[in-house]
Amino acid sequence: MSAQLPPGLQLEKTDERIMTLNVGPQHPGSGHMRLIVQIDGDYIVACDPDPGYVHRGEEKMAEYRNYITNIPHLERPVIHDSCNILYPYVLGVEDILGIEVPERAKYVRVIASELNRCVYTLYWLAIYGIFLGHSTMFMWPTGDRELFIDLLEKMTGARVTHAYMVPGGVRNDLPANFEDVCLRQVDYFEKRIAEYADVFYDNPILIARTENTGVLSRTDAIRLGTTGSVLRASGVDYDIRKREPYDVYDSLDFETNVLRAGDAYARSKIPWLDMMESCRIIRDALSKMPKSGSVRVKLKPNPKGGEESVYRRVESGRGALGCHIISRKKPEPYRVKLSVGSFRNLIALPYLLKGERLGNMPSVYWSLNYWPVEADR
Amino acid sequence: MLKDIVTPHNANVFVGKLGDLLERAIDKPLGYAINWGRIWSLWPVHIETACCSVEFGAASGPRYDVERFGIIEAFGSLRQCDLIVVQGTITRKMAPRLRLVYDQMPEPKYVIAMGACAITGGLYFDSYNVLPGIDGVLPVDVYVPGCPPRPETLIQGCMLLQEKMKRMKARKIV
Amino acid sequence: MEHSQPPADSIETPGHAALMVKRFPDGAILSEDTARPQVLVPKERILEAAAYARELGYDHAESVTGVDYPDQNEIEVVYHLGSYTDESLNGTVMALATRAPREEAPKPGHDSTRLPSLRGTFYSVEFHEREIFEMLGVYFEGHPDNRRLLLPEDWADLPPLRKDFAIKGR
Amino acid sequence: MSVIAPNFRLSGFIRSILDNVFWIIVLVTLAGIPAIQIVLFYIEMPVIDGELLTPFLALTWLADPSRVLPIVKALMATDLFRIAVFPGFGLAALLAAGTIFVERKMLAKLQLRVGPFYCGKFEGILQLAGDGLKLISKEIIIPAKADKPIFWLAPVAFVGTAAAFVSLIPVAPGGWVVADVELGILAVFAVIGFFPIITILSAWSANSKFPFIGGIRALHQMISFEIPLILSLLGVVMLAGTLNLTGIVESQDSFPWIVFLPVGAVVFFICILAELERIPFDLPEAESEIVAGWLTEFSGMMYGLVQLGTYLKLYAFAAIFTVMFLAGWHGPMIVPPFPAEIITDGIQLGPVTATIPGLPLFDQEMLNGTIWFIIKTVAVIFFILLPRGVFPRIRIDMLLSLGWYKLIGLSFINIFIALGLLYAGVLGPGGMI
Repeated sequence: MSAQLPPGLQLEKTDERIMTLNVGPQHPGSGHMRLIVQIDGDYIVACDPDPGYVHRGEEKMAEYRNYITNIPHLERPVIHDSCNILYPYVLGVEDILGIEVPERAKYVRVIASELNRCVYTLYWLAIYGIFLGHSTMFMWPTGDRELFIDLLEKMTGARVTHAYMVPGGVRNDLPANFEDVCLRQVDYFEKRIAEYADVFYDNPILIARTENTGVLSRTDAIRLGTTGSVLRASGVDYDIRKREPYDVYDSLDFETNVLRAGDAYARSKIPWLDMMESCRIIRDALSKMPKSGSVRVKLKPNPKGGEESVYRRVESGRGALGCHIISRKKPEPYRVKLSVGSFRNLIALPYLLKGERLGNMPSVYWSLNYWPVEADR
Repeated sequence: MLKDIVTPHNANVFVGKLGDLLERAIDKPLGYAINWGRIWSLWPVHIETACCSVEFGAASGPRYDVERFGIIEAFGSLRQCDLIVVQGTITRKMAPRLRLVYDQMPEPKYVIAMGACAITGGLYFDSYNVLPGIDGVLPVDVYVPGCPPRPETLIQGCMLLQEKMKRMKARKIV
Repeated sequence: MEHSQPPADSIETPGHAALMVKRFPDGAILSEDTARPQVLVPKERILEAAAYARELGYDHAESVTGVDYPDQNEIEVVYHLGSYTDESLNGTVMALATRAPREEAPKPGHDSTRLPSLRGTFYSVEFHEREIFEMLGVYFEGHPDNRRLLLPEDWADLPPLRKDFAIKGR
Repeated sequence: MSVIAPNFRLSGFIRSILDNVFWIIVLVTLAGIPAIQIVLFYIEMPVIDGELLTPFLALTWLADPSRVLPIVKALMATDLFRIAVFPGFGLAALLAAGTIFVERKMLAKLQLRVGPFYCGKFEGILQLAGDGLKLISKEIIIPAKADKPIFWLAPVAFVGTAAAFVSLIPVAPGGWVVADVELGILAVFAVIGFFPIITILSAWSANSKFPFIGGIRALHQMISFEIPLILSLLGVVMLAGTLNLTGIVESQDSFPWIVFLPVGAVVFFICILAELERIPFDLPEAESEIVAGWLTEFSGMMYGLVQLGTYLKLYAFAAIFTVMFLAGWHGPMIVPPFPAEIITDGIQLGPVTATIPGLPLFDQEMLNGTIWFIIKTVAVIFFILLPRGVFPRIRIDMLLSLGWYKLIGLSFINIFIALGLLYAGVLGPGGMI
């Protein structure tokens, strides 16, 4: 019977050695979720994640709105990665409506999504720093993040909630002399990102603290179906931008980063390396982009789809982001399901934390590249 | 005759009058000083409720830096905090926890509702799991609109709260 | 459908949807697209189908979608299976669907809306199936903890993703 | 800033102060003057310059400020002044307050921020006063089922112990120390030994999980780091040949011990960081793991007291480092000797004569020694603050292995160095230098 009870109402075990800690939802090391952690001394014997504090019913509400008005809604789970979370939805809707996107729009989309990936990753890195007690590493990425936010604000007009991707292209064209400003910012940022290594990634205490903690082996990473940086830190070279290139990623020049260690340090390093690749992609896309042309196909008002089921996926800041859209000849989708990287990586958390020290809990938890709002939807 | 005057009730009245006298003498300058201290030392609770926490994080970053106003980011325990910034949507699961956090904070405490979701429910006005605003849960001092509000807006909200605190009576000393 | 084409060598692979249906004749092909094969299998044979998909090279479940069809009085659960290890399945995601009977007055966990759990075959469906249990009321037999995941502890309404659960003002 | 509240004026503030002055005058006439008469009647007054201190004498201060000097000098010789003001609590609290401000500003500059800015007109200089005033007026919450007396006592005992620690430190030559204990170093160790007990008492009495874990961590950390802390000072004690802190400072008149015992100094510095729970050793207060550790349940001024105690402790440890390794108050003369005519006649610039009333209170050595001591201590405090911006937090197993394996070994090496120097006859009592 006790297995049927919700997590908050279960009776505590009477074993006196085991202490149950509620980490969250008000806890400096939890974010918008709760971890029910049982510790024996300094070791974690069991961990039960309890997400859902930001469950807002996006999927249900998407069934009541048409394909276009869903756009501002579906970006809300990850407002600081809004271009990437809209990307699979927009691709899927284009499949349903049968739209061909102009060439320039594809490049603009790629640039926006890579800029947004940097914005997301820098925020993630900032929180990772504060979780390890490194306040400088909170401030530096938060400050550098404003560079990319400025660029995106120029492009889209909004600071974080861009709603830039629309079926048929992007909402508006790039502003004048965007290329110069963007290149300048990217150049500056590449200089700056090297300094992160000095203060953070090469820091002996950080390395000693996160190496060999929360090790996820290659087989387990595959078995648990993890994705994104968690998967690539465990030695699986799987990046959807390479494996199933969408839009113009197959014509761009970039590498995927793979590390074999599978520990918290490798998991924290992959997004950092990815940011450098993002800079490369942005520069390459800016040079290959057609200098003029349309960026948006005009749609009928209130478009209707056929009777089909589409599953499209992209590589977001947190890994694969799949969108399953079922249409039933109506202006509203019959069902929209977002299969998000955070939710998929969450399954690894109880598995990784078992047997770890309590001090490793924040670093292992946040190294999973988990954004609670997205996982709850 | 004297017995009639010196009664416990009269003694109480006398002590009360003395207290009033002292309060009148001390309350104003001391109240000024204490209000001034409270204004410049707003320590927010570390509770995130939804996506506005991103902009709250940005507000304590180098560009906006709310520590200029004495607001420390990421403060540890809620027992030492004065300000609760409700950063966005309150779901039905979070609402009891939010009230619990508020109840555990020491007086005096202030509430800023940040973002459209915390004010009215915002985009999620028709969602099955979202409260239409936090007025039913917490007494809100300042509403900061936006979805999400820019950090400047949040800072302006904090300044409005400071203005409000200046006019508050500081006597609620526990 | 305008899918980007997978690499050339994987096109030679006979459609996985066809292979599936050949093995399970009571199943139905929903789509024969090479990148996105879609198969519907009855719930009695879903475990075998999952094991067969595993033989075909699919090693993890990316997504599990529950869809309510009140007009057909059924609830569909779609497993999107992908592969990390098999290079030839790079851009392929197979949708393996199955259907459970639907009840008008659901009592999640205590009615006939039940399906066998695929957690034994694909470990990664654990949290997805918990989510479907609370969102649609499908009880997964063999799942170690069919508990609530996202909804509040005191949720006593219909499972919210069912079509007869109406949101405010709609 | 004041846009919305126009009735909020400085004039109102001044009026309320005048209000208070009025009430004070009333109270003084009614209660103060009888009290003074009682004092004059029954209590023996001090004799200053052969004169009995009478109200008449006291009133002559108003006419001639220089007459006040002997009284102030007499006051400065008392124990009360030493405990409350100069080498004791006042100086330490002043330095601690400066430390908090500098820490926040420095950290902000390191992180490309501004830090406290608007509180106080200049660079947020009054930020600490604001925090303190707020903490004083805040509600104090005692958790249900807490052990109330111990829970109340812990912050007070913490500050008391830190103040006791401060009282052992010699600041300037000429006996400027509150308690000149013969076995000064042993007294320091005894006082340090109280901190883990207070920590675990407060953590246990709060009856809460996170403080409990924090308290246990603090206990582990402090006990495992006290051993290298004590051992690393043994070398200095051996070479100085005394346990008295003043004696140790005086033994360094030609060179500081850090020249010969750098290993001991490094070990001692790391142990200071751990004892003070500074980043990277702030495990007992690790925010992201255990909320605020053993401080979790403290609210209002209890938290303020603990913070005050922490920064007093910081000053005391930095001062001990200065005393043991950096030669305390020794340094080149930077204060010029006071000419007699300045003291007697004042400075004469044309028609204007300016007297400096403070000068006769101090002698030159004491002023010079104090300045050098404070400069060195502030430098050490700066190095204690610096790791906060650079390092992440360490883990408990790494911390314990660092304390038990590496630092104890290093401090034994330090002892061997000291012994070698001693037996070779280079240093120490009766040595060459």
